[in-house]
Amino acid sequence: MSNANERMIARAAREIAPGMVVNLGIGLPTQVVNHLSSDFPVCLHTENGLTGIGPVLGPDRADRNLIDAGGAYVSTVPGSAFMDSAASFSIVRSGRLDLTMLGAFEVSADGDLANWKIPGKFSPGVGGGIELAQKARRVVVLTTHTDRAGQPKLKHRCTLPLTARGCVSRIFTDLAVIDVTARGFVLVETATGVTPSQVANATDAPLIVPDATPPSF
Amino acid sequence: MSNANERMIARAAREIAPGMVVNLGIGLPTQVVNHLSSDFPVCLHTENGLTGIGPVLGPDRADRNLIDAGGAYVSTVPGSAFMDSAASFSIVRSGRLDLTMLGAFEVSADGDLANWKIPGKFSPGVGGGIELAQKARRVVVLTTHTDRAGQPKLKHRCTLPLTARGCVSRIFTDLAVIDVTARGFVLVETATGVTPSQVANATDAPLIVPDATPPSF
Amino acid sequence: MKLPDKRCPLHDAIARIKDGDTVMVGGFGVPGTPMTLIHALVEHGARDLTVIKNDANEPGMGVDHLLQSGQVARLITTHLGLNSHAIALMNAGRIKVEFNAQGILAERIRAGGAGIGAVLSDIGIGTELAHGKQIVEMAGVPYLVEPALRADVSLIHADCADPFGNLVYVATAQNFNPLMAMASDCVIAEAERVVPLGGIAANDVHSAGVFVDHVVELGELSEEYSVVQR
Amino acid sequence: MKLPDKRCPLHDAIARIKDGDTVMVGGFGVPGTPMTLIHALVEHGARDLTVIKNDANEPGMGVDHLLQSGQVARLITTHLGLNSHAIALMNAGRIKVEFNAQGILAERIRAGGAGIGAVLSDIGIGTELAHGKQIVEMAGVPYLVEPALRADVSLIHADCADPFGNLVYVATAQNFNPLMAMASDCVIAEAERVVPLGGIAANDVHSAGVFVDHVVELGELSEEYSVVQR
Repeated sequence: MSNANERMIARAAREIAPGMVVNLGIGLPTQVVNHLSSDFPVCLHTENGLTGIGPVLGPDRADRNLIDAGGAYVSTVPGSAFMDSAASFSIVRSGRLDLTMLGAFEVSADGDLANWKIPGKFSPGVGGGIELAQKARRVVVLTTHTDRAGQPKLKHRCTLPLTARGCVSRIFTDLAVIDVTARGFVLVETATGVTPSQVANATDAPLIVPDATPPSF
Repeated sequence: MSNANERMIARAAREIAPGMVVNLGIGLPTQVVNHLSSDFPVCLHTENGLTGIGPVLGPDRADRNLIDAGGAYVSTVPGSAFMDSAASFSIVRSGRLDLTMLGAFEVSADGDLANWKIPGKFSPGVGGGIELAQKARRVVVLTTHTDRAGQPKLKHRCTLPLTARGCVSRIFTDLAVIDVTARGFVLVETATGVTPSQVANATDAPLIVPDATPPSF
Repeated sequence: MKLPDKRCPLHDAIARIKDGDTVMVGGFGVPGTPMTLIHALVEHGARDLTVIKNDANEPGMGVDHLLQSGQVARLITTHLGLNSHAIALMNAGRIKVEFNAQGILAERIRAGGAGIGAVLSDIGIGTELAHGKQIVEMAGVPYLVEPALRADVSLIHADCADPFGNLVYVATAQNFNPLMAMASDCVIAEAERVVPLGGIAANDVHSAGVFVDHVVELGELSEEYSVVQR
Repeated sequence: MKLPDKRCPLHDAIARIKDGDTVMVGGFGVPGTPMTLIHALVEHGARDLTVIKNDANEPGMGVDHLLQSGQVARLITTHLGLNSHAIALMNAGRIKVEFNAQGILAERIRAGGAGIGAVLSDIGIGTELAHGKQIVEMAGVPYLVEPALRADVSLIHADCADPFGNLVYVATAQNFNPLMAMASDCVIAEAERVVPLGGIAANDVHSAGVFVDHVVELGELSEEYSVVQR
């Protein structure tokens, strides 16, 4: 992984406050777990029916019956609980999930999220993504700032089918930390060595830049 | 208990076929259990969250956490399962309850049942009775043929608030076994020493009496 | 990562309850009724409460203490048959009582805990229990809309808890507790035993601690749990 | 009283499935997928099936065998991302696929098992997942009607069963199994171990045997459960 992505993930890990219940989406968000210390009080949730996710295990130590929603062989911690899929999504929908970190194809300046379907190219089904995006108390996105073709992923409006409307509060990218506000995208922090104008140029929507130089990560 | 009631209960017990899941309502129906042999294959259900009810225990052997819906200190059998109230009523509503035996204030010739409220006199709430009456695959009633004032409980129409409409298939009384059919009440059996005309006289609706003398119990 | 510790002194937990709150109380008869939390709520004195409980226990026992103290304005329940005192209060107009079919009360609470708006049910159609309820047709068949119930606080009785709030119930003391333990903004669980994290196997948890806010370890058990001669 | 014995040979149980049936299949990924029952259903050959399963496993594994054999006309699911073969069949129009939000699929199946007509949910409102769904307003707020799902047959994988059909699952092999084990007219459970009546403590039962029709004891476990290097 690039250094920039690694710093993005480390910065996102600081978003997790003590005592939170957190669901880390498949892909980049899953790696946030590597930046949490062993005595940090947090409950990680995976929607296939586990609260209290422990470290990923290699094939020699893996339990064939114990995976996360992405298929990784995870483990438990003292106090873990298994449950069925209805109870697991009850956590999400009833407001007990404090934070979810998700990947994105596109995020709009209104906080709309598109991350599950590219018509004609990629439509494997929505899985648990809609409920995480719509119902977690706080939704943040981890994504590269632009796609592989260099096109911005932060847009005035999403063009792809939405996962949920107005759900995203904050976006962590390889270039910046950006808040979604009533006034649109607001630059909060920049990656080391990245200027606000570089961030603005890579964003397909107005970017509000504070007067003071934003902190870097 | 009178001999007639005891015979009614013994007769009702023969309604239970091997392999059934059965809920015995509070009052007379509960006593049906005394007529089931220890090797009879049946699953007794109580709506407060137990499948596989075992014998009632005296205070010396009772478990303070183990009661049936009527508050009796019951026990378990090998293979019993405890569950929450939502799962317990899922059994009832989803068609897994083969038979329920209920008490009655009134039963109509259409099979309507009134057994939970006497306006102005008795209105403690419906409890689990509506779901048992409406959703058990077969609903039978155990009741004295007439009330304490000698008034018939089997009527052309119920006058009390209904528990459920058209739910009752068969009625066991101290005088007779009566089926509820599309043609109305049909006499099936009489209690020993009771004549069909005595049953008809104690019934406030037409009673169809077969040509042949009905069996007695 | 380690799981947060939610152990809490009894009166600190109960102090979360405010006048006017809606309070769910576990139990079906005696088993599963949180006797100690109820007594603490009587001492605390919050008034104008809406209480959601399957039944009203018996006179001088469990939730009846809250009714006698005049703290309850409204009771959402299924059956008061064992509590003549509750029926008298209802008949005198001193508490408003809303009766639900028992399994439907369970489903409405579960829906609240599951983040579902309502369930559609045919239970009670054609009886007075359907009066005033919204009706929805689905493929030409009518159903009653049974809205989800949530509360400000749930009072739960468990046999065993760990510090994160994972709960295990025994026998028919389960009843409404697992449902109510998901359906409130603040879930307070009293437990007969509190074991260390890991003391409850992950496969054996009845209520996941993620739904529970405060764990209160009981000392001596209330004598209201005693087996009675009937 | 004693509880009935529901143990049954594998092929006798599977013989209950008919052409055109709707079949629920437990599992989320490999854990909890009833590999042996699926293979027996492939051998049995019932066609024109509607299959309800969270995912389509991976090519050459689990429910993919049923897709490859051409027995499935319709698939109600949440995510096919790990099975390119299933996506190809969908894109070629050879199976009809209905996608549900994962937790809503769970709720719809649970509603079927609970004898509830539907749940009202706001999940997916404002997205294409809401297209074509009935909308109901409750106190001015719109909800989608998510109808209950029931099936003719459920295929369940449990760690442990007793002869009455009480089931225990382990770890994340629980997932959809307890829900599907309530939601069909005929529930067939395969179990890695079958213990005598009383071998599962009444407090530890995950799925009550009252919902289960046939218990199949597994011999050697399918190698499809093996841990794979990713």
